[in-house]
Amino acid sequence: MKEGLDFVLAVNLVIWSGLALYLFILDRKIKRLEETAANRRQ
Amino acid sequence: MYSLKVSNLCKQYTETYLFQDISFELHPGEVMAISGWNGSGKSTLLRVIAGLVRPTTGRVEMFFKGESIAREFRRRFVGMVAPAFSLYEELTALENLEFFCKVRGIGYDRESCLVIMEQIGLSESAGTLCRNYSSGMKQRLKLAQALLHKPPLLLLDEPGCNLDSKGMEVVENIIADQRRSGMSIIASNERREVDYGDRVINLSK
Amino acid sequence: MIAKVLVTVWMAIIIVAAFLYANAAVGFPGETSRILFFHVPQAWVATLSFLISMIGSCIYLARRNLKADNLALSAAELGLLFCLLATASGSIFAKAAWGSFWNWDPRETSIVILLMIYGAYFALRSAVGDPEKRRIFAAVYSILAFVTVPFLVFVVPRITASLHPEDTMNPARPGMDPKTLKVFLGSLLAYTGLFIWLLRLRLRLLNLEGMQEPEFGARENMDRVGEEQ
Amino acid sequence: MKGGRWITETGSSTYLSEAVAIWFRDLRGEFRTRYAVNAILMFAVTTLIAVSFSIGSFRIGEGEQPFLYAVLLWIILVFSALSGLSRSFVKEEEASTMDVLKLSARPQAVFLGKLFFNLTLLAALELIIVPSFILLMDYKIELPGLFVAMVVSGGVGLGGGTTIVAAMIAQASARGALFSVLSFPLLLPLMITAIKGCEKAAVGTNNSGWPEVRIAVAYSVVMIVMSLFLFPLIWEE
Repeated sequence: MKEGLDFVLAVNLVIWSGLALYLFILDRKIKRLEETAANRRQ
Repeated sequence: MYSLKVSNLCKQYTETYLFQDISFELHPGEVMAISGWNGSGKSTLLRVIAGLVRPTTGRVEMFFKGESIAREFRRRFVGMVAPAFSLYEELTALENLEFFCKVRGIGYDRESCLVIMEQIGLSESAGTLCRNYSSGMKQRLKLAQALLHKPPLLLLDEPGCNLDSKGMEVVENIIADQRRSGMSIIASNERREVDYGDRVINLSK
Repeated sequence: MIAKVLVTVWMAIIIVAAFLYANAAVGFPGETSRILFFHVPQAWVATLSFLISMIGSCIYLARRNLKADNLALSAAELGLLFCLLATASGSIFAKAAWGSFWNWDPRETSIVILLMIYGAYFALRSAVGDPEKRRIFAAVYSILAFVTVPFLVFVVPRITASLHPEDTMNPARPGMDPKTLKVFLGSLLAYTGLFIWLLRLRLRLLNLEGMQEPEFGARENMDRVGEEQ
Repeated sequence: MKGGRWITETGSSTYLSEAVAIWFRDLRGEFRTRYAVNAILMFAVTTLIAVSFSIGSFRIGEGEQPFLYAVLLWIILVFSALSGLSRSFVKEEEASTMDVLKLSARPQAVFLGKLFFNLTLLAALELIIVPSFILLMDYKIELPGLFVAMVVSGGVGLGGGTTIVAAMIAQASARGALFSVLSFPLLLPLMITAIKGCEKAAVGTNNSGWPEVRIAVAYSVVMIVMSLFLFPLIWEE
């Protein structure tokens, strides 16, 4: 394995896990909003 | 033979209803008046009936011998005058009428156009550019444009605006003529124009 | 939920495999060929969203269904995002492999045109005040833009020869390393999964916005007389 | 007339005759106000003078002339067209004559009428700009037939691709800038083809069948047919 490649790999993984975490949080937030909207309708 | 059927018309802008649940039927010989305060939706209602604005809900149907008229032919069914309309300023009055005859597909006939010009009292200035017309003359020409194809349904939005007393007589004659065989709807706040109607819809709540 | 976790894990596996499992292709400076696993799927998603946006537009025009317009809009937004990502990653590779960030290679030209179309699409949406007209115009424009794409395919490659690697990097042709091919296909899958995830998030958000403005919803009994299509 | 079946009868009136009525009305109005012609021609002439003045016919080497001159010519043509082709629709909106037109004309007839008018404007533009460009820049053309066919088919494509966009932007805000922004991506394939075709005409490359002209014609046909389908959607309501 060439030098430096593991560094790029680590950076990529960190970016992806950050992004995925953000998406999961966003998902939760939207779900909560949807619930309040559904409650308001009833 | 002709009829107009409006059912459950609603128009909504953002949160507020402009008008709600308007339903009526109209038959030849009938004149209907629509009154209401400024902003109550008189003009919009006429535009919806003419097919210029899509209603939020509800439908507008036009019938000829019991058959619904396709959208393509509505342009022959409806003649409309409104303050927001304009005719082509860089054409003369007669050229304007010629254009609308041709574009409506009813064939241009100079004689009958001159007869209409006579009827609205503009025969001396038929060759003048519309740019040089006064606002009252423009209003008369708009009336002529709406009558060109002898529409079964005449929609008049404030027909008397900018008109002098002679012009009001012209409007009166037009409505009387239309009553003989066609339908008309007048939207106005002028006592005198509203009184032309056999029925009145009041849009102000 | 399971699908989302799967996408997360799968993407991580692909990232690791892209650097550790696959071999660097011959004929490229250093390890630059590994861009394949990220750049090409990004471009693929950009194209896919263009297609989805056009389909959403067609459905909207036929049915006047608000959800279809939401689909067209959110696909266009994601398309723009992935277009920018693909342009950026491609540019970095171009600098390393061909010596300059931008070369007006045919695919670079096409992606610029795609970017311009997306830009125009959003400019149009923001310029039309009436919400219903906005949706109709945007849908019409999106269809018109889509119609011009085949002409681009015809026309653009003729101007300049492509710098893009064809044989060793095109999975449709023989000559691709089997390991590379596996990771590449996996990456396409991962990116498509990510795209669907993002798309659904955006759609749900647009739905929520629509609930606050009830006039967007009630359109079932429109006047349809004489609108034979 | 009243009382007959005339309402649902087409009679002798066709889309074409109605479109021609709209075309002639626009021409008549244009002759009296020079609303669009001024914008387009002044833009084109100014650009042509600027190009000719700053480049002249000697700056560009003999070998590069065919390609670079084709590029310059089409940049002048496309951007002049973009400066004025939206006028016919914008004017209807500005003078608030659009509603009456919507009430009295069929949408396809309106589209065709406006298309004919735009094509007339483009013909005038090309008739003035192309010969002056050739004279000013000393543009040597080996295959005049191909060159003329390319200019004509390119012009038709310009009109076919932009007329429906003009109808859209007339009903939007920020009209002037928006027209170019929306039209340019749609016109790019046509422009690239036209440049290539004119370059070949200047060099004298023997290419049987004129593929560039064919592409431009196909482009025009596709855009016009699509517009005829889509135009009623943006015109009504």
